[in-house]
Amino acid sequence: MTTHSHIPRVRTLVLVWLALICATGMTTGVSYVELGWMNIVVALLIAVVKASLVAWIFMGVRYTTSLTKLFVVAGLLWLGIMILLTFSDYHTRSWMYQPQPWSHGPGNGPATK
Amino acid sequence: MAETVVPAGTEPAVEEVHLRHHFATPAQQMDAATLGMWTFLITEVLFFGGMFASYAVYRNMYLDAFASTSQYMNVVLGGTNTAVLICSSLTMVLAVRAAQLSNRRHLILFLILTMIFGVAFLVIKGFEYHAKWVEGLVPGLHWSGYTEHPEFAYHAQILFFLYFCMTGMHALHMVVGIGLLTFLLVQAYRRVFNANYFAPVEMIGLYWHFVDIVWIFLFPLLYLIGHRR
Amino acid sequence: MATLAQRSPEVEAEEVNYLNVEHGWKSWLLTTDHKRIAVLYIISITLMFFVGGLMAVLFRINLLVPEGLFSAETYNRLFSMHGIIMVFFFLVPSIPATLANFLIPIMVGAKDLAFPRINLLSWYLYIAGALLAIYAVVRGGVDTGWTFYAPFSTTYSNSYVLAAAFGVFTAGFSSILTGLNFIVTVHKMRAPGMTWSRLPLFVWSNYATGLIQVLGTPVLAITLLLLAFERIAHVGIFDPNIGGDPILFQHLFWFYSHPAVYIMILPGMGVISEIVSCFSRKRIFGYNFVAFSSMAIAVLSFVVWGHHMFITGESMYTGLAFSILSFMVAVPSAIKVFNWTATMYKGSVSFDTPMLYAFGFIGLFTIGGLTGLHLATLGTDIATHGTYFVVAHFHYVMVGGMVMAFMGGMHFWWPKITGRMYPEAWSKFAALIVFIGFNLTFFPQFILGYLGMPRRYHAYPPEFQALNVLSSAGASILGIGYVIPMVYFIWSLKNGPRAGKNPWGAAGLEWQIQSPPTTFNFDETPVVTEEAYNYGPLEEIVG
Amino acid sequence: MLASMRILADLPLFPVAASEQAGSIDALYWFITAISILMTVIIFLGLGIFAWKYHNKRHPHATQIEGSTKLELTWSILPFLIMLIMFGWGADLYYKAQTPPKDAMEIFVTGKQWMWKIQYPDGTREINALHVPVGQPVKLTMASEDVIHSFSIPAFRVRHDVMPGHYNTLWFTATKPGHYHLFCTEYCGDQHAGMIGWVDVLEPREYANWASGGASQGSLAEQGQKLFEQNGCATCHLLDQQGRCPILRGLYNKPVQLADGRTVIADDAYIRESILDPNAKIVAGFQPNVMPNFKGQISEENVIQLIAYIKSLSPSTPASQQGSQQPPVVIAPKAGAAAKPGGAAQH
Ligand code: HEA
Ligand code: HEA
Ligand code: HEC
Ligand code: CUA
Ligand SMILES: [Cu+2]
Repeated sequence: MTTHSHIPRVRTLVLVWLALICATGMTTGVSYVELGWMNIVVALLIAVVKASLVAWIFMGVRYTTSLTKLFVVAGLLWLGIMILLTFSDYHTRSWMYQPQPWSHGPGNGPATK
Repeated sequence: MAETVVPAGTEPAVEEVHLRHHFATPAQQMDAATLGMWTFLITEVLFFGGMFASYAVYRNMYLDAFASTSQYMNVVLGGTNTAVLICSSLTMVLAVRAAQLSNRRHLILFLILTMIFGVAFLVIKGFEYHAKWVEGLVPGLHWSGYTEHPEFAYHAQILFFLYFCMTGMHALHMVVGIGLLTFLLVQAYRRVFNANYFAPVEMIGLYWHFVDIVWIFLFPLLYLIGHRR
Repeated sequence: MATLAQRSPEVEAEEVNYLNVEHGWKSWLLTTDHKRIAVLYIISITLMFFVGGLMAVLFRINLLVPEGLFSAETYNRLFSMHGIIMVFFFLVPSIPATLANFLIPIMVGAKDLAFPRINLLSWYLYIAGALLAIYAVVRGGVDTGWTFYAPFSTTYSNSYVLAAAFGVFTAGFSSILTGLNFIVTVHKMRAPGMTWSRLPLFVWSNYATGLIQVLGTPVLAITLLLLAFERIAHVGIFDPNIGGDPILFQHLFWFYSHPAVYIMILPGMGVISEIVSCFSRKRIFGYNFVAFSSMAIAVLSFVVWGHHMFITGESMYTGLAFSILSFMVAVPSAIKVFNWTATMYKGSVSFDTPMLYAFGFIGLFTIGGLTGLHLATLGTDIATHGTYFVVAHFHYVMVGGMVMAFMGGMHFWWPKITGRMYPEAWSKFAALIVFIGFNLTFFPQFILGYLGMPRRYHAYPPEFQALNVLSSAGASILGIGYVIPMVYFIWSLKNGPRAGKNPWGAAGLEWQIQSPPTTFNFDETPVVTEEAYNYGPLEEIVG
Repeated sequence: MLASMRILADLPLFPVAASEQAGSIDALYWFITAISILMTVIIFLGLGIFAWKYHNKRHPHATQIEGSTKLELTWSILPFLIMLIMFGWGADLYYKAQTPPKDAMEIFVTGKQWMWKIQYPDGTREINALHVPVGQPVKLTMASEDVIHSFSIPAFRVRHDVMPGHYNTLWFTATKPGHYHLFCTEYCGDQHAGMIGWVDVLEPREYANWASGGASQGSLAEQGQKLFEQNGCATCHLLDQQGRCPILRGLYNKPVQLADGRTVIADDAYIRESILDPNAKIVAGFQPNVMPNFKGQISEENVIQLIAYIKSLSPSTPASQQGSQQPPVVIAPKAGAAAKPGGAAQH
């Protein structure tokens, strides 16, 4: 185990802070542009970048052991599992009821045509 | 990049005071604390995760109703609050740095600044909540029926509830955080922290940044997406 | 055991240990010694077990006659509180908070858990949660089942749902803190030389349990919180009348509660690994696979929760995914069962009481697990969901599995915890009674279940009576089987023969220190130089 | 002693199988059970033999064995392959359980604390009793007025939860005339155990007799028509000349263009939602908030009647192209019986 703690430079911290503020402005600005479903993607992407910056530099993930990194990733992975599998239910529920082009089986609901 | 590295354990006299009996070395104690804190933050991720999952489900189920709710969100206040929190994160990390460098004056200064930002966030949040209350947008307590978009009266209620639940939980974490900062402040005043012992500052710093990260996601999800329509 | 003769009671009687080092209630209630906290936990969860068991006895009495002896209301509250107390206040903390709390620091060669004060806090949270639950019982109970399904729990039930839910909520944090402590302890507190591949399997399985506790329990917390908001303010989040989705509640609930069933079995599996290896005097067969399977269970347990919802209206495609994933999580369990069996091969087997319980565990867990496959199979779950088949399944794994392991572990480490031996003949007798009583209680329920008898029924059609009477009879035998150990354990505290360091001649750090251990476990930090279960030099590598 | 022997002799150990589903589910059940017994026997034999042979009396000195990767792989892969069979077989049955045949006769079920209300297309209503003919696929469309219930007929091995706010379906083909239990198997409050009833499976002829007995209030569709007029639906949806409201003729089972750009099929669930929460999906070209919200005024049973009526406004399409829709609904009281001869002929 390492026995020292990393001390970041003030300049790095201020630069990160600036980047975060800019990103906040950017995400707000972009939200006024009509991008359709891309709006949410862009907003989330920016949020992920911002969050990563905070975690990586401010929280010092960058300077920690790989074990800590593993834990961080695991936490996010589990959140992903929860959201994805829950979503898989909601997203596919209608498949049975609304016949898909590729399915010729008898649906539970009405057939098309 | 040149990284300043201060090996802990150069001044044994100070360490022994803070080394709890069951640890072999201060490094072990510090490692344990760090890992413990990160593990705790993981539980927080999943705690908020339950709400994020519900949010995702309902947002997808009721897209239009959702869009209608974000028209009631105050982007200016929300954006300001985001900036305030980011500033508080900066001051927090500077506080940790001050502690690492045994700079007591800076430590106290930055802790106070962080707390000021934290309080500012809560005050702004309070104004927002107040506005929602006046407009009757508080489900269960003061819900005026969503008269401007009666077609979404039902579903908007769920989404406003999620808004209050998520931001409320977040605010609660901020309050706890400010309490912890107060504790740090007292300790810093009493000269507890120095280059050899600053674990509490660092741990509470992690917590503070985590709360900031939650907001970084709440802001676009609740305020930004769909607010123009 | 032969080693019993080696003890020298006169010397040990003088020894200072964690029990006699301090006296007075304050020295217990403010202790940060993991061993004392474990003892506090043993007392509290035993109490809760008897409360929950008493409720089971009462509603089994109700089920003696088809019309039921009590009112529907009473019955519903009894089984709900039975489930809530047994799951959240007994089985989830059972082995982790007691045996593992006591043993993990010793097994990894540490003086205490990483965060002793948090450990104490976790006990207080447990007590607070338990008091809330008891409060709910005293006020009249809760009638939602342990699953708290919305919208019944949020809108229609007029029982003390909030008190019970907050009780569970609080106990949940206690469980999180225990898990967090274990994780950090295993990572950071291992003695020099105690590599991951030398950890006892009990530590591995509790580490895996800790992961589940940490990753799953927060979701239960937020779910119960949402439930409480819905119940208090009717915000609609689970209310179908305004577009909320009750199935979402089930998703969130089972996201925790399926992994939770592995919180309720993994520590037991760890105990069995220790016992089987000790009483076969042999290193465990396939150490790596047994250790790894614990981790596999922990990870996979998070992706199968939807198998509780096959017929709720969950999407068919999701149902398919959850079904196949459920089979995948069964494989690591199979690995363990086979390895325990193979461990006895060419061993030198003896049948002390812990080993009897281990046998009980392997047999009953196998049956319980295999009937889990009936439920994980989509087609047959249609016929068995919501019936006594499910009740039988989970009692086989939880009572036949985990409670057996708990009893086995208690007998195995009782000499270490108290420094005294329990009476051998009585304990074997009790183990036998438990085994017979258990099967008589729950085997008929498989048959009842496939015949169609629904669970949570206070009254039932008369043709089911015979099997129900059998089951109730079994429950009373089982109850006696649990009371006997209570009596002789308490008796042995004063009157049991002194145990000495290592009554079983077992390998493992905990057997190298005095019984009961001193407050700091080790006089000096041990340096580990050998594998776990070193019962002799390696003589053979199969295959 | 003798008495207890008699009780044991009378012990039912296995449920009757009275539907086509029951046979196929039982087969799978026995398959899994056989594997389970086999595995249990292997484990128990292993434990027993090792315990005996290597008992410390006979075998005082243990041989230390490391393990065997080959064995480990065998006993993880082999069981998994066996489980894959269970999965595939089960998945097949599950799929079938969710896809009722198109010619199934339709019966409507409403769960309510604590009773089952059954409605037949011909307008007959029953409480806690279901009558079905032998050999005819029957599809149940189920709704709940309050909490989650679960409709279960053990003798048919069918079961499905009834979620409030949704339509849930299950289907079966009864094969054995008789009198069978009907249970609620999702805990729903105090009288959960009282939410039980009987299913009567009748020979087609008997069934026709039974069907012709009831239905004094007219067919489901006729009952729906009355409601349609009483609730003022007709003023908008049939008589309206200003184009404020969509005309419901020919709506059923047709795609509907929504204002938000999506297209949905006007099935039962859609029509139910249109009545109880009209603003949830707005038809393209129409205004929200014109149609009053009927939640709380129209019970689930009435909704079923209204749907039947709206269905009857659609010209019946050839059977091969219909989904769950079936002609009897449109016609008069004997409708239920009319469907039967065809069903019976299959057997
Ligand atoms: C300790 C607790 C515990 C454990 C370990 C398990 C283990 C398993 N459970 Fe169980 N389960 C519960 C506790 C538990 N369960 C509870 C409490 C409920 C009810 C909740 C409620 O509704 O109130 C429940 C309900 C439940 C359901 C939902 C039923 C329903 O409501 O419809 C399902 C469905 O898939 C299921 C499946 C399984 C499976 C596949 C396993 C597997 O992990 C089992 C794996 C083990 C084995 C398979 C045996 C050993 C293997 C061999 C000997 C190898 C040989 C095998 C072959 C060749 C096939 N369980
Ligand atoms: C986790 C652990 C756990 C444990 C250990 C048990 C233990 C037992 N359970 Fe439990 N049970 C559950 C978990 C557990 N159960 C759950 C989660 C449910 C589902 C609840 C729900 O549907 O929501 C359930 C439901 C359940 C049912 C189904 C109820 C229903 O659906 O209507 C039944 C029925 O027989 C039952 C029986 C028993 C019995 C006989 C025991 C026995 O093993 C108990 C033995 C213990 C004792 C007997 C106590 C000790 C002895 C005494 C106190 C002396 C007796 C004294 C006097 C009589 C004065 N349980
Ligand atoms: C005051 C007018 C009004 C009344 C009364 C009314 N509706 Fe409607 N209905 C509308 C309008 C306007 C729409 C189209 C907008 C929408 O989709 O909500 C509509 C849509 C519908 C639809 C969906 C039609 C489609 O083409 O998809 C159905 C089904 C329906 N109504 C059924 C009913 C029933 C049943 C009743 C009586 C219980 C009823 N309505 C009473 C005005 C009315
Ligand atoms: Cu309805 Cu149980
Ligand atoms: Cu499960």
